[in-house]
Amino acid sequence: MSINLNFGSLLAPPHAEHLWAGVKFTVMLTMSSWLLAVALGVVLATLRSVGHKGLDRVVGAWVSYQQNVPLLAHLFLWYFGISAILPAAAQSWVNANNGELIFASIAIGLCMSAYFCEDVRSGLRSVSHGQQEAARSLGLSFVRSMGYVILPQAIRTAMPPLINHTVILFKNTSLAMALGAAELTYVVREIENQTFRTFEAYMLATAFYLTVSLGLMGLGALAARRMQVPAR
Amino acid sequence: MIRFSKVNKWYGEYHALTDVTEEVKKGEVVVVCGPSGSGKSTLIRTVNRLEEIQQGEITLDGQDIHAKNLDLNHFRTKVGFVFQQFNLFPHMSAIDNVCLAPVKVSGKSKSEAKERGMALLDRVGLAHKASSYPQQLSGGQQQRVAIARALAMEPPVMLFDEPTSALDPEMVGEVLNVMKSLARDGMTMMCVTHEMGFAREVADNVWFMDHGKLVETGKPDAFFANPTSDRAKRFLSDLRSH
Amino acid sequence: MIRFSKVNKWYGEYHALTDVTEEVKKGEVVVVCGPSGSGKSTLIRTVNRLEEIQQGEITLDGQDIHAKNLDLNHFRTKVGFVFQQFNLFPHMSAIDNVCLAPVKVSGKSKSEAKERGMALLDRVGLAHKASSYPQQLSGGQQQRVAIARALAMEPPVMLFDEPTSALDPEMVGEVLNVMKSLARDGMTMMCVTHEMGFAREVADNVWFMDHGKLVETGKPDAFFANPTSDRAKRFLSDLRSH
Amino acid sequence: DQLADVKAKGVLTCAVVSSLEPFAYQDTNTRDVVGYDVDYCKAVAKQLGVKPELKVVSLDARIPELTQNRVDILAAVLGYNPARAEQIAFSKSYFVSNQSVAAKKGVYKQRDDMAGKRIATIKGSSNIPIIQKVIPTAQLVSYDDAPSSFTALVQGKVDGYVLSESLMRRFIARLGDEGNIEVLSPPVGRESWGLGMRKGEPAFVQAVDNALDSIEKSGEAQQIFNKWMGEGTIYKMKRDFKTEKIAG
Amino acid sequence: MGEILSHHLPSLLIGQYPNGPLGGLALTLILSILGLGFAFPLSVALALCRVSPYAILRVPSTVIVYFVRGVPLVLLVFWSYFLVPVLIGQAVSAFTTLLVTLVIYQAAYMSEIVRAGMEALPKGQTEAARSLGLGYGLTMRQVVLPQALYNMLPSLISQFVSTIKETSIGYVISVHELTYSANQVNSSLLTMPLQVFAMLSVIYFIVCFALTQCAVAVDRIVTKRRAGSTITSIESTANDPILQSQ
Ligand SMILES: Nc1ncnc2c1ncn2[C@@H]1O[C@H](COP(=O)(O)OP(=O)(O)OP(=O)(O)O)[C@@H](O)[C@H]1O
Ligand SMILES: Nc1ncnc2c1ncn2[C@@H]1O[C@H](COP(=O)(O)OP(=O)(O)OP(=O)(O)O)[C@@H](O)[C@H]1O
Ligand SMILES: [Mg+2]
Ligand SMILES: [Mg+2]
Repeated sequence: MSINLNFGSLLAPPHAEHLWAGVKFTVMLTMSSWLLAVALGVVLATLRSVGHKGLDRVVGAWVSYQQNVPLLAHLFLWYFGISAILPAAAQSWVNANNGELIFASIAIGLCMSAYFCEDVRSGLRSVSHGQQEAARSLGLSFVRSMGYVILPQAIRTAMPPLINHTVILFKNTSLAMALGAAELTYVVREIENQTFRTFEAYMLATAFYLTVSLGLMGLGALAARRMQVPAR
Repeated sequence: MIRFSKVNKWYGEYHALTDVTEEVKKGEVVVVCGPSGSGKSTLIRTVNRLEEIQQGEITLDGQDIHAKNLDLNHFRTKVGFVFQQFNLFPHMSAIDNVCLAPVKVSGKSKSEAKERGMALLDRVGLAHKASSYPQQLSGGQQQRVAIARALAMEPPVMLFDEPTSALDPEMVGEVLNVMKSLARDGMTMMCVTHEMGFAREVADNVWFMDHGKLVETGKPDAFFANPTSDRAKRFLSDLRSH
Repeated sequence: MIRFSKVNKWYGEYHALTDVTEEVKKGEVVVVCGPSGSGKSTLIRTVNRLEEIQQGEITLDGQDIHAKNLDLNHFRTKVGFVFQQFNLFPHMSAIDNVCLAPVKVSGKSKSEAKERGMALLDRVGLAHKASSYPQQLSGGQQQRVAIARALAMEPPVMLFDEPTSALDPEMVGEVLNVMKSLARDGMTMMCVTHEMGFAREVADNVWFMDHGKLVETGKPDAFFANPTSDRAKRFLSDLRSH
Repeated sequence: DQLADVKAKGVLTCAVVSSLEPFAYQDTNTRDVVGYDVDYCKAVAKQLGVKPELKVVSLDARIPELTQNRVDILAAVLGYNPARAEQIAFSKSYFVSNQSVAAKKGVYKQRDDMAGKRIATIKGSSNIPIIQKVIPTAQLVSYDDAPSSFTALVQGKVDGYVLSESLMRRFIARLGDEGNIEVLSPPVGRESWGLGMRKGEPAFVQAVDNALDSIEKSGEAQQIFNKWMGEGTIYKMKRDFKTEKIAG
Repeated sequence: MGEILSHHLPSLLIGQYPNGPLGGLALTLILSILGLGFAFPLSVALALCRVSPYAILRVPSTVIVYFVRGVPLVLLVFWSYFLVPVLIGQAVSAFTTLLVTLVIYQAAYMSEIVRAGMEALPKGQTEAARSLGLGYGLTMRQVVLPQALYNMLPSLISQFVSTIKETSIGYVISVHELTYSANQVNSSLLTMPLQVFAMLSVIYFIVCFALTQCAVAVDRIVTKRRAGSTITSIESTANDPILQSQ
């Protein structure tokens, strides 16, 4: 089978517009679910570090539920399942306002929040107990020692996994395709179905995902380097 | 100044301190020694309440350290603590380590804290390293910064938990010298250390602990020449044997 | 037996060894000392080529150690190396640690290697711990197993890089005793150590290093009584001062 | 020559799409795949004198499955359109279906009221180009399978859903009254379904066409239709087509 | 809910078997086990290439790992769906396609785990082995790999959980695994998506959670065994976030 590459038709209307719309959707979905995941993740990590046994259990159960079920199942459950038990008014509002984006953001955001929560938590744990003791010995209160001593160090440690999970979140937005969400993978598959230009279509998508993923990894490494404390 | 009365502490089942009763007078330097696991660290950590006690009482200038209603953060500014592992804040430069508490706890102005911090760094011989980060300093230098940091709140009492054990032999001297100068200036100090030379030179009293008990106390000359307890005899001979 | 001629080594820009020229004779015990960072470890690590050199030559029995065509693995069986951090293989029992190289490198039979390994463990006083894993041994015991492991290939030369620095003071003696007995049996040894008692007792020569240079060499008695260089004087007084 | 290969193997591998009652679906009780497409596959295999073998594929993987030699023939709700005809060869029609839009009852009067609305389709289905032509302003939302699309319609996630009328009626019947869904007229298109085969195998296509003719002639075609969509079923449909060459 | 359960549970657990191909949870598990089984040796090889001193091994393996880490699994599935038949000149089933993809995907991620395990070993381990005269290969085989793999056991179990979750992607190419089966059940019920997908989540949860607990237990054992040994530089790894793919 010889491969005759021809990107021309894909990069001209109407496909070009579809691709662009898909890219925009993917970016939007990534950002909305990321914001949800990070915000919730930090809240959950804080709840877990308070040291209340019951609270810790509840958050722990939530985290392990999110982590032990595939994202695709979360997506189906939210889009077809949970949406069905919403009040009728809410349902029609969501349906009228890009429901695919909303439900996909929720499902992805909630699922990834579990990972972000654990990242922040392990960042906190990586700061040696001696740091907390030293800070408290100087008379700093718990809150102050967290703010000035523990968190600044924890974030440095948590940076690489947070970046890594951001990349995974970005890649996982492609699963929203199963909900009819018109993100990039969905669009590429449609175009592929219409034009049968399989290789070209997938190459474009792959290039996009690779560029963004590697870009995020690079930015993350850069940020980690800038945050790094000068060493010998 | 610091008075222990019938202090008992348990870690779960384990009886870590048993009926410790003794006193550190103002301006006195006490060296605490004893075999590993004997409770030395536990004892001095109770003094700034890094460890809670279950029975007995510890007072500092008559104030009950383990009182429920103690303003802990304020109290701790009165006790400087120096750790074996230095525990400098790695994301802050030396001077920032020193200034953190004066600025954030006592509410001093940055410039005032800095001026005083530089004086302290100078005192420990590290004014030229003020803007270095902990990782850029040798162990001995880190420990000296840690001492300056503890001094920044002008505590009347300083506690040292094996301040030289994590150091290369080369660097032990520089840290001990700073401690000696503190002692000479009349600072009240409790030091857990194996450095017997230091104890001989500056300690007013040596406390020997074993199995959570304060087995023997005495002037350094008497203690090193003629320990009364068998356990102390064995301990000293082990230390000397090589 | 080991001859350094004009050895130079750089880490990037940093000149770690400068023109080191000296010799270790057969059966001689050399103690290398000097301040931290002076290049002691670097020097002895070049002898079994854990570090490469950029200039000069090191020979063992006339053989160029840094020759391009050297059979490195075979050569290394002729030099035993003992690390500060012991570096036992934690997933193997003591006897397996000792037998690994004889079986896998020299191709000895398991039973033969084991018999000889037990003899070596016996020599370091640990025959009864043969089937223990490193985690189950104290630091001193681990270091003695490490010595037995290095001896298993029957190397004519042994190198020690601060073998007692990572040990609790109580365990230093047992390791030094093993080293002393090796020295007495005529082993050629290079030891980086701060244990001056050991140096006095068994060293034939002391080498003093500073800033990557071999500053001074001499018989231990002469060196300790009358160091010629200023740097060595200061170093010795630092070591003694506490 | 594929015909010879199939005969030599003694097996005809048919791709079917198993999420579409009554064409091919898994019987809940026996957990066998059964249906109209399945019966056609079996009938053609019998005519060719070989054993039928089913392979369940997804809608948008049908054509690649065929072109990459994973199956011999598609009996997979495959509507004819010119783009597809460039990829693969079609047999004579074995089913002709109206493609219709369904929507919530009482909201829209007729098909063209759907202009500008969100209409569900199935990924890779032949409805997509048709609806794009008939209602160009419609916004299409594609799901992976027919039930997902229908669920989306029932849940109001889309305003309409375009599908073969027979399939649509089945969904509506299954749901009963509570679903509140109706089929809008007129249909958006009428589509002939053929069995799909690889290009460049004229002998094989001819043999399959002959087989379909025999099935038609013997009345077996009518039987199969009645069994799955006739009076006795929830669809109550009449067979208003004959097996014939699909007009390009 | 109870009724759906009793009626459709067999479909979810074993698919059409014995009347048709095996599917459902059984197929999910088979895919995961095979996936991990093939991915494991491949990942060790990749990791060895990644730390190899030879650029000719290091560069391609690094490219593979970064490629896999940068592209969504779905897209990789599509790629192998079309590329594998072209490359081997033979039709392959959707099952094989998915398996191949999972193996590549998991091998890339697991190689990072193995590499992290090797790099976390104190340098002294290699130096000690080399000082004894063990060559590169012997050092890897006798000293580095046994420790790295043992220390990373918890992460490797967690990776198995990831694999199970990743098989759900089979849905998009009609591999009859658990998610696909659930959609089949949903098709035939049509009106109970909440119940069906909740049940799907529960089944995944039970299986994955059990394994996660297993990883935690193994982690505890490993950490305990490691305590006091020379290897203290790595923290508990069962939940090491860098190393997990999903
Ligand atoms: N958090 C804890 N929980 C349980 N037991 C503890 C805890 N901290 C210390 N211990 C135990 O209490 C005893 C005394 O410990 P401590 O650290 O005070 O000894 P030490 O005299 O300082 O010894 P070293 O010279 O090794 O520092 C030891 O047996 C130790 O195992
Ligand atoms: N891998 C390396 N890269 C760069 N510089 C190095 C490296 N290893 C050692 N050095 C530098 O070389 C110098 C000599 O180091 P070396 O470890 O030989 O000193 P040492 O005398 O053994 O000191 P110590 O008593 O602290 O062990 C030091 O300044 C050290 O920072
Ligand atoms: Mg202690
Ligand atoms: Mg050294």
